[in-house]
Amino acid sequence: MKYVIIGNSAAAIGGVEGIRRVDPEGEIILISKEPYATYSRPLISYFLAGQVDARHMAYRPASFYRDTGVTALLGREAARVDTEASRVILADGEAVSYDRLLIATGGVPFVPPIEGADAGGVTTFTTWDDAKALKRLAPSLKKVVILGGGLIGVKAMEGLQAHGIDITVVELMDRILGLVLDKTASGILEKKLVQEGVTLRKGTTIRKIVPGGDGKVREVLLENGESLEADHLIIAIGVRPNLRVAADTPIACGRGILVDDAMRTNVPHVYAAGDVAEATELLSGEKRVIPILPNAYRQGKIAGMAMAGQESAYLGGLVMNSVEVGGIPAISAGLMNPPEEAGYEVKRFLDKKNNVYRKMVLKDDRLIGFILIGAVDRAGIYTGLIRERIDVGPFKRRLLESDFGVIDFPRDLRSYKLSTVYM
Amino acid sequence: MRISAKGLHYRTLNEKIHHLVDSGAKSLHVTHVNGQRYIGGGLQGDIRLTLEGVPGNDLAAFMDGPRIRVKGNAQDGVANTMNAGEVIIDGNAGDVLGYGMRGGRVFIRGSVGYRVGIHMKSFEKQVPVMVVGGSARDFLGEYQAGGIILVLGLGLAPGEPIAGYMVGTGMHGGVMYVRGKVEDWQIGREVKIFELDEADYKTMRPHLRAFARAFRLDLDEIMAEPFLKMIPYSKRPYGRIYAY
Amino acid sequence: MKRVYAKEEVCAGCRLCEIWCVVAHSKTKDIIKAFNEEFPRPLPRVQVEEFGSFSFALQCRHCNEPPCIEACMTGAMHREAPDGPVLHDADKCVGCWMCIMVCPYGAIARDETLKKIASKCDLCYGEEEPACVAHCPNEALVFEDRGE
Amino acid sequence: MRFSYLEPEFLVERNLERCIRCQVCVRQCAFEAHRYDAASDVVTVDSSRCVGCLRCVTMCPTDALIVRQNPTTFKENANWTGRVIKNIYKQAETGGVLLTGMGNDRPYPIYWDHMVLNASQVTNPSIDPLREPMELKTYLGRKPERLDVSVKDGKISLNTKLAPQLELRMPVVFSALSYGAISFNASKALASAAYEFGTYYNTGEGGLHRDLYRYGERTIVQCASGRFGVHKDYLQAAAAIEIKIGQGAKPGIGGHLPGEKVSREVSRTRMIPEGSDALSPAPHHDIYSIEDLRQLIYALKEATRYEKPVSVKIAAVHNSAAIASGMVRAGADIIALDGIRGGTGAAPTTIRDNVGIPIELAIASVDQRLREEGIRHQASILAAGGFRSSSDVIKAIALGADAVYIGTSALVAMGCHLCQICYTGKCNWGIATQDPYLEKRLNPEIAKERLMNLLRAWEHEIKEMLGGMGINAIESLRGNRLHLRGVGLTDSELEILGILPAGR
Amino acid sequence: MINDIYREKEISGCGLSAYMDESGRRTSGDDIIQSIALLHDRSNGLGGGFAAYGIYPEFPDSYAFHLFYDDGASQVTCEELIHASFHIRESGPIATRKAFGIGPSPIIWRYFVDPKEEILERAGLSADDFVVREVMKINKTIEGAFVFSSGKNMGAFKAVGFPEDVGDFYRLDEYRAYMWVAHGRFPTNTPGWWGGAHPFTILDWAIVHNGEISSYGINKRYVEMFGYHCTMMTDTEVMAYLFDLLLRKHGLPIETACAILAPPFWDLIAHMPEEEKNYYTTLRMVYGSAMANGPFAIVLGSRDMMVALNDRVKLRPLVAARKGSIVYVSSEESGIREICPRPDTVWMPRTGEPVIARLQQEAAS
Repeated sequence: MKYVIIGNSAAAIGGVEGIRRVDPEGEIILISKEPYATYSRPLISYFLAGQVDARHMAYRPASFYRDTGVTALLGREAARVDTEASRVILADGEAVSYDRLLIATGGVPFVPPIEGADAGGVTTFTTWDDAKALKRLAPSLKKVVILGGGLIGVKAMEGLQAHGIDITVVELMDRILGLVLDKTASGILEKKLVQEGVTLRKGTTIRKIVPGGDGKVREVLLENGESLEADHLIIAIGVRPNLRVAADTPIACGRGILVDDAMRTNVPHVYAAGDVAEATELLSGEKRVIPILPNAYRQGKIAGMAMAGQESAYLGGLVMNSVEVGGIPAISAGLMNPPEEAGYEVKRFLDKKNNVYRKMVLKDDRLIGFILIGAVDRAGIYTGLIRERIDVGPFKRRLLESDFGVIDFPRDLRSYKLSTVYM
Repeated sequence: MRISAKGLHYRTLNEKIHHLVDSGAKSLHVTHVNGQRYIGGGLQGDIRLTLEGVPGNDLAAFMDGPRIRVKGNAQDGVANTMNAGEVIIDGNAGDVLGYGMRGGRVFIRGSVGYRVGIHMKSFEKQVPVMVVGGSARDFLGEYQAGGIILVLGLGLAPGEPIAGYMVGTGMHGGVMYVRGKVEDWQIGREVKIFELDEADYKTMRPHLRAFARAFRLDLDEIMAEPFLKMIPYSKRPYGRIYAY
Repeated sequence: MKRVYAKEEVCAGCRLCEIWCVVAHSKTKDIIKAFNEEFPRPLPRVQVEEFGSFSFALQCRHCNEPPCIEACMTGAMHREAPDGPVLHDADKCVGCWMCIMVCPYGAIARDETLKKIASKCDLCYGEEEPACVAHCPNEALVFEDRGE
Repeated sequence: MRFSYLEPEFLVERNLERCIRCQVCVRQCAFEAHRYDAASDVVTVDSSRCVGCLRCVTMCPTDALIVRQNPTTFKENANWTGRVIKNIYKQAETGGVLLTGMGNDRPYPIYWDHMVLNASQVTNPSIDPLREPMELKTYLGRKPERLDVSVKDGKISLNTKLAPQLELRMPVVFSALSYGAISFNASKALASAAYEFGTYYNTGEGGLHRDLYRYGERTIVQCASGRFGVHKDYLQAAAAIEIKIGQGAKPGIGGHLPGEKVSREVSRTRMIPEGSDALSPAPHHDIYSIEDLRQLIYALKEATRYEKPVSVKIAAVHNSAAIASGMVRAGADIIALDGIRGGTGAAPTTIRDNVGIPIELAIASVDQRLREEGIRHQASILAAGGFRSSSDVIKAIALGADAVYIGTSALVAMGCHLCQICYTGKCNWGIATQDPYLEKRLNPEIAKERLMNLLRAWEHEIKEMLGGMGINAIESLRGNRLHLRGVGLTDSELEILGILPAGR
Repeated sequence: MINDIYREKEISGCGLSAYMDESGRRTSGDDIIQSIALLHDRSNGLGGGFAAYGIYPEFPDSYAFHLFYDDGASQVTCEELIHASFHIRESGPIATRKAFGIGPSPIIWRYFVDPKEEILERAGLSADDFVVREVMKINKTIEGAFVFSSGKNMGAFKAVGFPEDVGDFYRLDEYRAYMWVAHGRFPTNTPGWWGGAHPFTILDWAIVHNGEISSYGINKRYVEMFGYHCTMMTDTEVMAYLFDLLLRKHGLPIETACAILAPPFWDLIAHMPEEEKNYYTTLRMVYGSAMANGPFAIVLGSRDMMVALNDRVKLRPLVAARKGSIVYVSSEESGIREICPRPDTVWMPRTGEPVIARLQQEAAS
């Protein structure tokens, strides 16, 4: 059996590890546009900040490809897939045939059509190369504007803060991290950011980028009429599935490549996983792209195992994020901003003084979302409750307690948890 | 089915009853009963026994379900530790009636002896009920821990007390209703006499109705006389006598 | 693989498991020195959960499909062998708390005493029996292979 | 509370150099003798709360604690001892009856310690039990005086049908410890140990918890005056039924399980409402005379259709011999005698310490009387009340008991430290408590193993001693008083015990 | 002789049954045997006995001594003593027949005797007191001889065995009495002694007893102050002496004697009218040592009266009935119904409330 994997991040590595769990022999060829051995994409902000050196960027040990028997084609871009002939055509024209193919091409940053966006000093922040470039520039930068107060923007901001740069974050929503937190939670973090000297511009976006004489950005104009001086602009609005290799193929796509619960596309022997894939979302049961690392890895692993002949069902992805802003940890998952309509039960605990906030969203005595700010220590228990759709009715009054734990589960569930192993 | 107990030792009689019940008998009429002990002892199931004569001690001991009608008087120890079922006695009954009884009911048309309802107890849905038509002697409801004891004082001789001395001594659960007069000095220190409220009448009524039906009495006439109620002060009568 | 299982019905809530865990992960491995002389001292990697009369000691279950490994962005969470314990490489950890976010047992703690890293049970890797099990006075923790 | 004149009974000493402030002691003391002061990060001790159970000492991981008797003494007085004075203070402060737990702790003579065993030398061989058979199997129950055997066509057939019997692997049975007085885990440990070992345990007057029905064939259920949990299924489940008349620790008085120990499970097992006092009256109110005992014995036999032996347990008192004789004639298949050193979960101290007679004398006189009356075979004697070792057991057998009940020894095997505060319900060892927080401390599996180890050890010792006497079956020692001699006993004690003085 | 404290009191339970025809009409022993036979389970075969009144009309004024002898030698010694103090009107063995369950019997002899006048005068005793003294002397000093009945026109019959078999053994069907008292014993100790069976008799008193007197120790020491010797160590014996003391020596009415033996509680006394209160208070103060504490039901027979009494808290069963001139008492109602299926009334006596049957004067004379 010959496996081909396009991509080299969490989903791809999950794929390798999934295949190897079932099939220790089959040939695996991994194709990656980037020239690096697999590295941790989320670490780029830590790299930028200087907290992590190049050596520690590795997602897997240096011996990984050797240990797993992977032929890694690094720095070589896959151009398209020929599903008819079961082969991948590389940008350099070479064709790599496959028995099973995993598309794990991840996402590409989305750059909106803003006037002047082609100016110098306007970059995105999703790859190690992005981080390397920015890190080189950092000593010379004074004022940086980040467009987007979401996860990528916040990460970029953190990376840059270490360099003592004036940062302004421009966010269209009324709060930062709007998609993963609620107003109260964001408020706690924003307050901290402001204390640390970050400038926030919310409820607006960039109308125009004004380059200076050197062709590099000098100023950005906001929709609200304000003008911000900037010697660098990072566009961090989000990523979109990188569907390039699927273009002009029969592989069905929505926002991403559509896959079933074994990560199969509609084309036989072709699988997709990670940020490129549009798979089942746990709570709604609908297909969605959820570009987060844990999902990517798991999808990759499921795909890998399925490719090698052992199918295990994907229970669905769950939106969840862990982020730290100004030293305040924040973890959220599921549906944290339920619609106003009836049927949702929301429980909150707020300790402003200590920057502690807990919010639980329930529906029909099932936990469907939560936010933890400050004290995040046992967040996974809540994630587990959501994931396993456990009836929290018997103990929901304990959910917000600081010492909430497995002990609060009903006895049967508790003993089940203690006497068995997860998955 | 009719069987005669004449001249039978209790072991023979009871083995006969067991045998008949084991082979499916649901209703037995035993004549010439006189003094045979343990009739209905440990018997389980939906069985009816009619006894003519005076059954011996420990009638219906440990019984769990059957219904017994005694056409005559009964001796001591009726319904000892009985769990469920019914004993209806047309005449009088002796001492230690319903000792440790946990469920079912016992109706006595006439009077009863000493220590009746001793250590009667209730548990979950099991609430034993005892209705005495006539009077009861000393130590009625001693250690009573649950259940309902009703004493009606029907047909007492003039001046004959409805209950003796030390009524409810050691009582720590359940309730006693007495249709007549009981003085404070007659009762144990753990109980207190109260007036009845609506709930009490509601509690008593179905049992009295069944009692009246069993003996063809007029319920209204029974209900017409005033009752008084005795209940314990606390579930812990001896909670404070120790030096910890 | 051999794992630690807790029997809550006989957990006395004494927390000796936590205490001996600290000792096992201390520098000196001497209980009195570990507590009275080592600062900062390691966090216990087993935690007694207690509510009312209930209690049990909880630590990493060393899942077959560990969500923490899946979620770990640095590769700090790892297994050396398919049936080995889930281990944590403090050197690689950056304290992103993704593992905390996904551990359904809440068995990973933030250790910020020296460097911001996750802290979890390593089954006293290399020892015959984890310290918590060895010192549980009531056998409320057992170390056994239940074929899972 | 008013100022108390009572000095602490114990002093708790903490070695601060060894204390690591782990607070295990704080968490383990139900009496709150240890407290953690977070502000100054020290653990403090209030010795006046210490009951001397040694839980903290045992659990302290650094051996930082010592508990000692308070060495403070009152002015020396042979009459007004500290114990006496303290009891008066206690009563003057509360107006209450002094309560205690476990068996008599007064220095009455222990006759076991004044009897010595025989061993073979020269004239007959001793036996090595490791290599040769050594039989301890014992049957308890009524035996006929003779057997009816007929021979037909050369084939011998047995016509006598034996009354139901209990088969013991060795002559030691766990005595009555009620669920309620002891925890469920303790009950379960006793039940499972008896079951696995091949002996019996006794439910006491605690009913039979539904989870313990599976040990029924190794269970002796009690029918006592409170009739707690007594119903058809309970009687049916057991191997034998014991009517409890009295108990060595408190002859002549009833029992009283305080409401706070009547937990939900206890309530369901005893079939009484949760939280209500469980009063066991002093007498059975259907037994005021010996023929009434017969009436109850036969009521139970009738209810179980003569399939189970019925034991009757009494406290050993002055006229035990006469009473036992009557009990046998009333139909008891087993006579259980509980001596003055018998234990309890709660008893008024004055009763425990002053009522009853030592079990040694009771065994001797009862066995002798039943033999004189020719009815010894009609019932087995099960002796109880402070058996501490295999040698106590074997001496009891030699005096005339068929088997012994052990209660305190079993509790000690499980971890009891004899602090005698069982009645508080706060047993730090998880034995005499219904507090779910404390109960868990007794792991029934460990406790079962410890109980079985004790039985195995005693079994082996008994075999060694039997072998030494040149006896390879326990029945050859039963009532064989020639293998006993007295040391330091008066003539009348020797006479009652029916043994010769050592040297003769 | 060993001090009494080293001797153990005999403990026993039992069943009892008795009836008296107040009209004086006499009936055979068949009924009483049948009644006590029904209460078989209340005894254990180690003792049964009867007392019958009106059985010796041919010697109505002589004391009828019933004796057990272990052997001929004891009989010779004893008869010497009897001869010395009494005129023997007639003597001979008591007729018996082989009966099921009755083992080897002692020699059983009957004497109709009258005390010698001169000896009575010398002793300064009434005939009854003299008889009591002589009976005690025989029982205490003559090894192997035991007087188990010493009243006039009445007799006790007892043995080791179940009572119905004892009745058969003594051929009680051949006697006719206006009062029959029967007892089946459940002793807790050694069998083998016929004298240990009930009833216990002294003079005309015959007493059967069910229960155990916890106050025995003090009751015994109390009657001993008045010259009684408790040789049998039984509750029954001491009860008999108490009655003899209270009724005969102190001349108290039977109701008072009963109130002394089973007095009301102080609580109840406190709620009595003044005069009654004073009466009972005084009784308790004076006769405290005669109070019988503990469970008992007794039947006391005498020439003209049958009394049944329960203890003060009703710890032993007792049922009474009347049919015409016959008063019945028994441990169980079935014991009465067995011989009187339809009594006029059946009742359960209250604690301390005696059931009294009295021989009508004309019948007595």
